[in-house]
Amino acid sequence: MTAILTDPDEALAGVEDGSTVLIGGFGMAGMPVTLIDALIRQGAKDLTVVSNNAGNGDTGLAALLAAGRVRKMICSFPRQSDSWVFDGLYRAGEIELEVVPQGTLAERMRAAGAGIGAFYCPTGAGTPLAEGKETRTIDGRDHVLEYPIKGDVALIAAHAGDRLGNLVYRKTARNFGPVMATAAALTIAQVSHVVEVGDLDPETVVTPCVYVDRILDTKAGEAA
Amino acid sequence: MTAILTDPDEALAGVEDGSTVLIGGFGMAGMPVTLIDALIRQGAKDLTVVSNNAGNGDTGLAALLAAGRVRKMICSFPRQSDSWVFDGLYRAGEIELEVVPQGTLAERMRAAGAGIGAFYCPTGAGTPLAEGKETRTIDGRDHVLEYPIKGDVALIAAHAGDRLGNLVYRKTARNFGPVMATAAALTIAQVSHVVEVGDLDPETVVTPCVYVDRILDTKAGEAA
Amino acid sequence: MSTVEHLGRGPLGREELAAVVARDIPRGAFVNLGIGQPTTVADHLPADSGVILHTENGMLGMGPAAKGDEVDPDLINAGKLPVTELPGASYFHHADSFAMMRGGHLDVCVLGAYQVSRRGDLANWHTGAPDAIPAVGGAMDLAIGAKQVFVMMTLFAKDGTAKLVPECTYPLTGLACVSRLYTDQAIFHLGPDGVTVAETYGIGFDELAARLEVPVRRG
Amino acid sequence: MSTVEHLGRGPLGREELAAVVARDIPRGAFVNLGIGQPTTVADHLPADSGVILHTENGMLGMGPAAKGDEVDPDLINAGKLPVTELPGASYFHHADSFAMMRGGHLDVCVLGAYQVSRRGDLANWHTGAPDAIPAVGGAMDLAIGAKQVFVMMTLFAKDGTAKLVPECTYPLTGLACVSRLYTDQAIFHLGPDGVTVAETYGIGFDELAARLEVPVRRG
Repeated sequence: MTAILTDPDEALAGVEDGSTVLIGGFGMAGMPVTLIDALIRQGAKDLTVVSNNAGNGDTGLAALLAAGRVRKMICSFPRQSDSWVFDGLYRAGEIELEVVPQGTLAERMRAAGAGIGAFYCPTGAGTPLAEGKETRTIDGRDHVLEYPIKGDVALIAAHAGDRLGNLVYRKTARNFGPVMATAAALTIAQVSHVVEVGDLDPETVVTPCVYVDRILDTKAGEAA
Repeated sequence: MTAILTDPDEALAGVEDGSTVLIGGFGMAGMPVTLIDALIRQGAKDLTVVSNNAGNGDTGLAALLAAGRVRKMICSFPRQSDSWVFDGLYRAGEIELEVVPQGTLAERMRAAGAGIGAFYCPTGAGTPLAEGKETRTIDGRDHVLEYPIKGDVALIAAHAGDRLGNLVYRKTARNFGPVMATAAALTIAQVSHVVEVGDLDPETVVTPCVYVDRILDTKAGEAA
Repeated sequence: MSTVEHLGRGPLGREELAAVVARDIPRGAFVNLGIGQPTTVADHLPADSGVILHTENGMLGMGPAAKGDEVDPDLINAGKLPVTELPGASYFHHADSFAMMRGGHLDVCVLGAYQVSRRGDLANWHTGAPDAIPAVGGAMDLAIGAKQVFVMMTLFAKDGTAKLVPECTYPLTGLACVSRLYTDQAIFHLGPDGVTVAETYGIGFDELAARLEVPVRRG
Repeated sequence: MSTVEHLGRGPLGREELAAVVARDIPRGAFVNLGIGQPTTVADHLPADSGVILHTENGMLGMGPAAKGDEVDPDLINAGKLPVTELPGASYFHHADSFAMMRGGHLDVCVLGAYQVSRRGDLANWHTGAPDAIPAVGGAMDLAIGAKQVFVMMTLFAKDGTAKLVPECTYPLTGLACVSRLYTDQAIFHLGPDGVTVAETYGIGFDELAARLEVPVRRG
């Protein structure tokens, strides 16, 4: 059953050192900023973070990195104009990096959520990112064997959620959230609009409530 | 670009002998009955049909089978109380049968649509349905290697569609339609409510228009 | 813990068995009820159980069977019978629905069976009869998907042989997948340590153990 | 068919190049425009082209860049710039979005490049510099996904060396994936039979061929 919380710190309770944390968002769209800030306060360390990018500027994921809490980043695009925190750690040899093509990153998390043991993917075949990976030619095309990425925790942002935990997103802020929600043992969603059960049209629910363990009601937090 | 048609026979034009035809529906929900009837008239033979069941009573898919046009059925559950047409053909050795677990059937079509070359699936490992298939133990669990099922044609039914080809479904009639639409070279959807572009909420589209080649407007057919 | 022996009564009737299964489903669990007898478990869940039902043809939040005007041909369960929708329901396509099952997101799945082996192997899809047309449906997906698989069946076949067996002789549905076995005469917990008897109905532990080929322990 | 030589003019400017790529996109095509210069192709599509744009961060039916009040932080393109939504648009999550790409459902993808090889290998994600931080984004998915991959780039690097090369020396993005190469000086069609020159701009075929290490044929 999904817990509806208003305290970000309570939402992050129990995240353990050494966890793999999936963090949603593409650019700032769908970025669970309140949950990331709470994760920084929460203090878990030695984390593996899976996210499309590796932080921007000095806030959010970049602040988590700057606090020295991330052992390894798994992402598709760490290098950006304002990714100086990650860049510095990487060049100093203080953080591991696994670069994964963006679609393969999504598909590996989808596989984790869908109980698929591994899959043969044409993306990246013959490139440096396939080095050391098992490959197989299927129907004349080279494929790389890719394994699931399973999270201990997923931190995502959604537009609206009901008290059972059903979620809908808004425009391209949907991005990684629905996939990450399926791929983690503990999924925590920050939600702008918490609504009553029955307020969401069952045809339009994107993330069914079974995937959501905790909802942080960010509006309630503002009002307090 | 999606063609909007009102004539079922025109909707089925060009289906070739020997095609693999994906047919949506689970029970009667989502069953594209008008398109199946048109396929019978169209006359293509030596077909491989992929559908959850193998026909009921004497109409629809059962009538296609009775007409001797199907060489092979790929389905999860051919045997039903009223599947006498299939049963007779099967016992007479006049049709091939490949039984696939229902979720694996869906996932194999999803793989075809998603460009996945093959995947390791725990379903069916150690059972007669895994015989002759490559297996691998991943994380201590046995998996079966499953290959995509790609259709030459998909026949599906949807609730509403716009003139670009975007589709929405209704309740459990959604079932196999969205997956089959991605898995076939030619996707033909019979639609009860054809609406103007912009009438469907972009957040609620289930099958984006890129997957739909032809829409049969069944309401227009009734009015004519 | 020891086996609870319900004596001075007969074996569980079908509805009683469904009620016992319902009793053991945790509050708020996400549950898939298989076709046939397992479907009747829903009728015995308390109104405030918070249990959310999944049907593998693409719905979470399934309500009771539809009656009269409620019947909607687009809203059916895995047994193809008309059902209803509860507030908070959601619909999804077959690949997403079985991803939910295969990915281990459902807490309990309740299935019928021809045979269950001592190590939890399940046979429920095929009698193995040479002229039978094989048909599996979602049985194999359900067998390996949920966090816990409960099986409900009569303990003895009509010929008196136990359906809890050392090794399944019918074609398998899944290996080592059954965690609990609910029968008219006893409830068994299955695990790596073997089979324990949690409860008996109308039969004592010793008599039950004597009638089984599978070694069982007191619960 | 023969090579069309546009002489008496200079090479194509950036906007002109984008216009030429736009000209070659079929009516009604589903198209993904990569980050950077490829994005500008959208500005040159005729209003009635029927072309539908995909952005891999989860949208089909993307409209032009958002201005002023149109800017919505939840509606961005793959370059993370605010865009608009056209009627008939749809949204989907990343796994579905890349399934659409990887599954070969998009007609054309337009990408930039560091190098393209004679057999259509693409290098566009990494300079290979030892201190560069690798970052691939969706480049590899796009390179192998669309039915046709168009590349647009300048034909010659600042040091005068051609970026159409016998073999890529930069790390590869995808093998044998580029079907057409649009450059300021010439448009090339790549295929199993080698490289043909469809058009030249401000240079004749013979002079062009002489400046390339890759053997090219008249179109």
